[in-house]
Amino acid sequence: MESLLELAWVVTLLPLLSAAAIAAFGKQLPGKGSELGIAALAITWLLSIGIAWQTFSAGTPEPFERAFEWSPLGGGFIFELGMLVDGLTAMMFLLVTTVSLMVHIYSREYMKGEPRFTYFYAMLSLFTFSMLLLVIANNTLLAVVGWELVGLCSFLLIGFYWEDKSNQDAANKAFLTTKFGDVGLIVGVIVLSAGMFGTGTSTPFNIQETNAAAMAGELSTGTIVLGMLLIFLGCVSKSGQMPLHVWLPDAMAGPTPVSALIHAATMVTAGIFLLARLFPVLAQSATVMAVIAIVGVITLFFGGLLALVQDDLKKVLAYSTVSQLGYMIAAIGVGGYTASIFHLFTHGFFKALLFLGAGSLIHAVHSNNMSDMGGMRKPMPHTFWTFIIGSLALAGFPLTAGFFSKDEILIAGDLWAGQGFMTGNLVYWVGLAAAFVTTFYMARACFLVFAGENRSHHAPHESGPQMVAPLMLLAVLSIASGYLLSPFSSQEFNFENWTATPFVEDATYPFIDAEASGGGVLAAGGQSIMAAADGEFTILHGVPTWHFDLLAIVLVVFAAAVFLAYRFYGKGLPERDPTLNMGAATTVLVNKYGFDAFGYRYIVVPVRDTLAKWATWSSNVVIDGMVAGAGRATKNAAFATYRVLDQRVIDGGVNGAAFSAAWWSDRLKRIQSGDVQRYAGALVAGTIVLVLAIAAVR
Amino acid sequence: MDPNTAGWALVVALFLPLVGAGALAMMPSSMDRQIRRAAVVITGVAFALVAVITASFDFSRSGELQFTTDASWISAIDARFELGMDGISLPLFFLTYLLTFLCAIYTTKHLPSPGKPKAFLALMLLLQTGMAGTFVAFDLVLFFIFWELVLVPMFFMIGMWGGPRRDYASVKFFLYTLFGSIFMLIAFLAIYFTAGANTWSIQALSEMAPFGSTTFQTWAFLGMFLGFAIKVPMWPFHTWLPDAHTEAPTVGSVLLAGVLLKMGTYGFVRIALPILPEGAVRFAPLIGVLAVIGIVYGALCCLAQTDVKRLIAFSSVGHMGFVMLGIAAMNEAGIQAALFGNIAHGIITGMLFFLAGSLHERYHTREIAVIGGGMLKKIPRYGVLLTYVAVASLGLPGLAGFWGEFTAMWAAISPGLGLADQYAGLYLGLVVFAAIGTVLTAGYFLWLLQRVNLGDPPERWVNEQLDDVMTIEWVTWLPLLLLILALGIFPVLVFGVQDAAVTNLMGYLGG
Amino acid sequence: MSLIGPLLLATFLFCVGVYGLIARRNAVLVLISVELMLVSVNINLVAFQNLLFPGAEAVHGQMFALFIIAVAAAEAGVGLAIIFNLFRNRATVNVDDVDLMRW
Amino acid sequence: MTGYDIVFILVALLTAGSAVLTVTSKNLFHAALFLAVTLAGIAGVFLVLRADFLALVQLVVYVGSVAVLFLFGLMLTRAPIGREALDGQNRGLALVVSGTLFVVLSSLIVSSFGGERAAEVAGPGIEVIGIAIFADWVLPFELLSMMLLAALIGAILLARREDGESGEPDDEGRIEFGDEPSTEAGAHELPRGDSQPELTSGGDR
Repeated sequence: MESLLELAWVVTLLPLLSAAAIAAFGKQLPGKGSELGIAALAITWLLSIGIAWQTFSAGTPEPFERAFEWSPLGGGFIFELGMLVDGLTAMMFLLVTTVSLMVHIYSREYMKGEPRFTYFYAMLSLFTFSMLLLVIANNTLLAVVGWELVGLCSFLLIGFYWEDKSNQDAANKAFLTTKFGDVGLIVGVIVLSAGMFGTGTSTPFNIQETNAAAMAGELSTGTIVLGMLLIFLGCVSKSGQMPLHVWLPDAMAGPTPVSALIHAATMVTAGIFLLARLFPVLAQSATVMAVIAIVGVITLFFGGLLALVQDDLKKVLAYSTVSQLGYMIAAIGVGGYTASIFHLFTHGFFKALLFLGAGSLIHAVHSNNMSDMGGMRKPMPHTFWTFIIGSLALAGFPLTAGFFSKDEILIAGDLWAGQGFMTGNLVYWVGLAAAFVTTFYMARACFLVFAGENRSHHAPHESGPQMVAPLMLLAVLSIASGYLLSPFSSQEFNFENWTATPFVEDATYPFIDAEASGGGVLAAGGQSIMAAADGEFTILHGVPTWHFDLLAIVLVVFAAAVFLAYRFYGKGLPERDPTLNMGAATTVLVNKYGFDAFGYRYIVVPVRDTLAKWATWSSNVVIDGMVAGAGRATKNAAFATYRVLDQRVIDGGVNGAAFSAAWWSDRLKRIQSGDVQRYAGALVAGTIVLVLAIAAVR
Repeated sequence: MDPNTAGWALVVALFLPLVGAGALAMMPSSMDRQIRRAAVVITGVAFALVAVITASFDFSRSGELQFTTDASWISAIDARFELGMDGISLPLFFLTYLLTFLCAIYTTKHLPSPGKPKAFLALMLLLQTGMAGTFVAFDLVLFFIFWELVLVPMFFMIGMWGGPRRDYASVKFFLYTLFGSIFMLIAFLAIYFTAGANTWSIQALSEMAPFGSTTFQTWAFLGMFLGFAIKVPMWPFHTWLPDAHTEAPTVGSVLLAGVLLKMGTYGFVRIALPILPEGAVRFAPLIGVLAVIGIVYGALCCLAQTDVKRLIAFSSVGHMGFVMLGIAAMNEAGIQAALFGNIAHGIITGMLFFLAGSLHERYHTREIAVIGGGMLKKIPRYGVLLTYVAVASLGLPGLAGFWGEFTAMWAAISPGLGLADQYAGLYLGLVVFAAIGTVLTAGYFLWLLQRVNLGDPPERWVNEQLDDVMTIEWVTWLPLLLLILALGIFPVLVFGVQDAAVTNLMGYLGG
Repeated sequence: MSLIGPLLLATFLFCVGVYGLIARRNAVLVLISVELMLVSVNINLVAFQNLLFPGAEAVHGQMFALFIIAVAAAEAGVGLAIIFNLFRNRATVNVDDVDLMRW
Repeated sequence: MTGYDIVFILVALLTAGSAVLTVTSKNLFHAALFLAVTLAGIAGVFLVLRADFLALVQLVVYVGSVAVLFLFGLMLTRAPIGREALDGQNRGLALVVSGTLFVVLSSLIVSSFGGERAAEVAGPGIEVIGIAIFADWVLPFELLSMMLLAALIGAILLARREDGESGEPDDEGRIEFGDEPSTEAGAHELPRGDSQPELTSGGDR
């Protein structure tokens, strides 16, 4: 079935064609263009499933690369247009097309009646194309093209309601913040490619060649550290890592389906994808990995805390996205290649589910705020159960997809710690702490939205089938996707084998000292630690086994968090559900109240009210203030540059030359007095001087 | 048409506008319409001829001169009438004829006060010959004549059809660029006498290079540097540009940005580098630093502008900074990037000036604050076009602006001709700052779009009747809009044509 | 006799002419000063004729002096004619009133 | 010191003195008369230097005609009398320049020709001069006569009254002197319509 991989370019190209077609004659069609987009996406989805199946069933698939020269760049170097299809690509294909298709279907109802409905669909398709281009690219330059295009689509979609200034600002902020990171990405790509010049290749941007060169030690340490750190800067901004995450919550100004597609499942994961693509390169440097891990850890914890104090449901989800992306980044930084992209995969489904669920709620009550919701369980049953499944997966409840993927990350951290790296411990313990936070805020959100009384001014009703069906499918995937890499999955055909490219498999950590670490081998994700045959430190893989100690901790954390949330936010329940309330009130409240109060006063209040507020403040005031301040300072500098330096100094110099010429000529012209006798005097005087000069010379 | 023997085609194409200008001057002023149509016909025929030349250009030998003419001209000073065209000249030559043709079409409907289409169009045709000749002249004297020929029509275009401060702007433009070209001429003379081969031929001198002492090379390069850098314009020689652009009529701005500025970079690539390689290498770091200052500085100045047209003018400073950064890299990729950036900037900024001109005609102001937003509501098609071109200008991949910028930065990371050993750190810093410049560029364009395009239109415009894009504007702009997309997707259209010629050129530099 | 006498006299007359040329306002007097300068040159020419070709056949010096006298006469005529013309048009012969050629 | 020297010194003193009076006299008429005396003195110098023919010519041409010409010129232009009117503001400049010139030139002459002596023999006779004029110098001589003719015609043409001219000085003057040349920027302003560019200036006309 080689033929299906050959068709991978169709997956990428079809959304572009549909975008063009929608833009051209979408308005004349009965569905205003939406049917075109859905049809194209359905085809690409089916193709993606085929490609995914083909690569999955191949065990560890050989990368399939096809490229041809697109343009010379001078100096004998070539820009290739090419595709690289392996397990990682196929996985991203599956994720992107699935979520995109769901969003396309969902938006038919959600966006109904919008004046720019057709434009919206064209942009959705264009975005899908850009994201798939980034995924399929066989060279970093092409990836940069896709990367920038998704940024543009994101900008256009965040600013979809451009009549409001706040939305324009949000769009600009998103574009500029990510563009700032792109400086890093572009310079990083340039640095890496410059490092490739030494290998004599004519395609210095080629990803496979770069990986191979890095593993063969042909790239200098300086190139790797500088290049990867700069590329990581791009990932920090695109994937919403601290401190460049500030754009992501604001990006919620866009329509909710856009948030689901772009700011939860696909675009924000581009950074993780790119790091995974270049994993063999970054694995060469302990520095790079440590930086990545630390940024990830900071983000996953503090990002999560921020979600505690939000009232806007979408912002809760946005901050949780920041936090979950932090998990993925941190996992990369501790060698958890598989863990990271596995979490990317599962998170894509359940976060898209949560956003679409939130969209359904918002559609019903016409407000983003949880304080305007409440009691939604009954009028919106489907939304309710799908949202709960999504929340459970996000919180890492056992046997959901989030449980398997997040545990992989924690275990990867543990293993890394076993090699003597502090960052491993950090990821493990902070990751656990953040799991508590995650569970708490999701439980809070669920209680506030679904429990209690209806506080909205509308009579909520369940959304139509076009919105509910995607929710259901995504709910199923939010559980099922986890079993691709679980103790239940096949030893031969599992997520790890699927996405581990040969390069990743062969990648080594040159900075680990074989003697000191006792000859252990690091697993990329699974916890099977096997002795290396030849003492090389190879990234291996395998299916995880049960870790009952970790399971126990996770369960306790989960229960504690939910319970706490319930204590504080389930208060409206007695009138609506007396039995449950009674039991809780009698058994739990009476016996454990002192502990609760203590926990509330000394744990929850400081964490929720002080620490989180401080974090919010630091994000909103300090970091955002720095961003805004940088903007203001830039603006002031700009005005100063223009008014003083340009207009006065430089242009003043130019004009000054002209003016001084005029000034001098005004003085000098007075010699030309028209008085002939003075001329005569000057003539004779000049003669005297000449005579004297000649006499002096002789 | 055989590119080896059909030198006459180039000569005809070159002087057809000149003859046309004479013919227009003969027509009575009262035949307003006929004059405008005649100009369209003349430029159209010239463009068609250039299209035929392009089609019959032998792309497999794009490194060699084709359509050559080499006739005795002023034998007393050894100046020869030497014309030719290679892969470097062709895109610029083509662009000149395309833009002039479009400008002629545009002028059939739009002509600023005080009218007088006969004088305006005759000057435009004269300008065309000057611009096109610069790109195909291969004799230094001939080159210089075409170079100076350009000044006069542009001076009158700005001085007669310009805005309120036209006198100041036109005189400044004329004197400033003339000032530079004097030094250039001195450098030419120094080269002629130092080479001692009794030839002004660019090809011959390039093949002889390097000659003369290092001191000579440095001084001669300094002279050329002044001439070309003012034309580009590089920071800090840029101040004539915003004034000239702001005051010039739309067509003048388009040609100024689209072609005139390119003469400077073309001069660097065609003359300064191959003839004075040692001087070029000595100056390269300076050029790079000035270029990057120009990028950041231009962007900062753009942020401070309140006038749309002036903003676009300052954006040229930044974009030409990328072009010069490519030249400063002194390697093939850098030259490629510079020449690509040239073309891309010509099309995109030319288009932006068309848009700014139309904006002024609709709103009768170019002040951003007075326009006040809401253009997407008031004139949606126009708003979309502005967004499209602005996004192209800020260097989005997939559109023309990206390739020049990215390739320039990419080339600058590993400068050629031994510069990498000495200045690796400096060039890395240049790349970083250039990349930061792209963010600032994005910043001012987005801010412009936000203030002009988005939101609701202010009250004063709500009941105003404003036309959306008109037919004549579609006709004029569509080729440019398509070219922006085509060059973005198929950079090979320019890179491929230039490749062999640039390799050839680098051969002279010893790189 | 000593040659230095005529030469010094010629120099003196020339300088007096220069003085008059610069100092006098009246155009006729300026013209007179010019005449003084011209004749002073003649003294020089005759003196050097005497020095170089004493009693000889060659008469270059005197010939030149003769020519200068003729030219001076012509110059005086034309100059006075111009001054008349000026007087008719401007009612003045003061040279410092005639400064149209100034800036 | 020979007799020639004594005669020369006397003549020279006379000449120099009257020359000084020529350029300093307050009276125009006196100035012209002193000029005549100066010219006659120079004729004397010529005699001392044995240039007899030249001395005669000097007397006839200069004293006889040129000086008289100047007298007529002075009378016809009705020049005022008095130092303030005759001397311009450049007197100081004139004094400095001419004085310096004299010092420089005379020192150079003394250092160069201090010891030279003029021949005390008879100069070329009139027949030698006549032969020289009409043999060796005939072409320049004819040219000189042409020039004199041209000067004659030119002088008449310049000085004669044109048709319609009164012959009296035009007191208001034909040329407005004292005015600056008109160079105001406004003169170069182009005629312009309203400042708004026209949208469709061609098609609708």
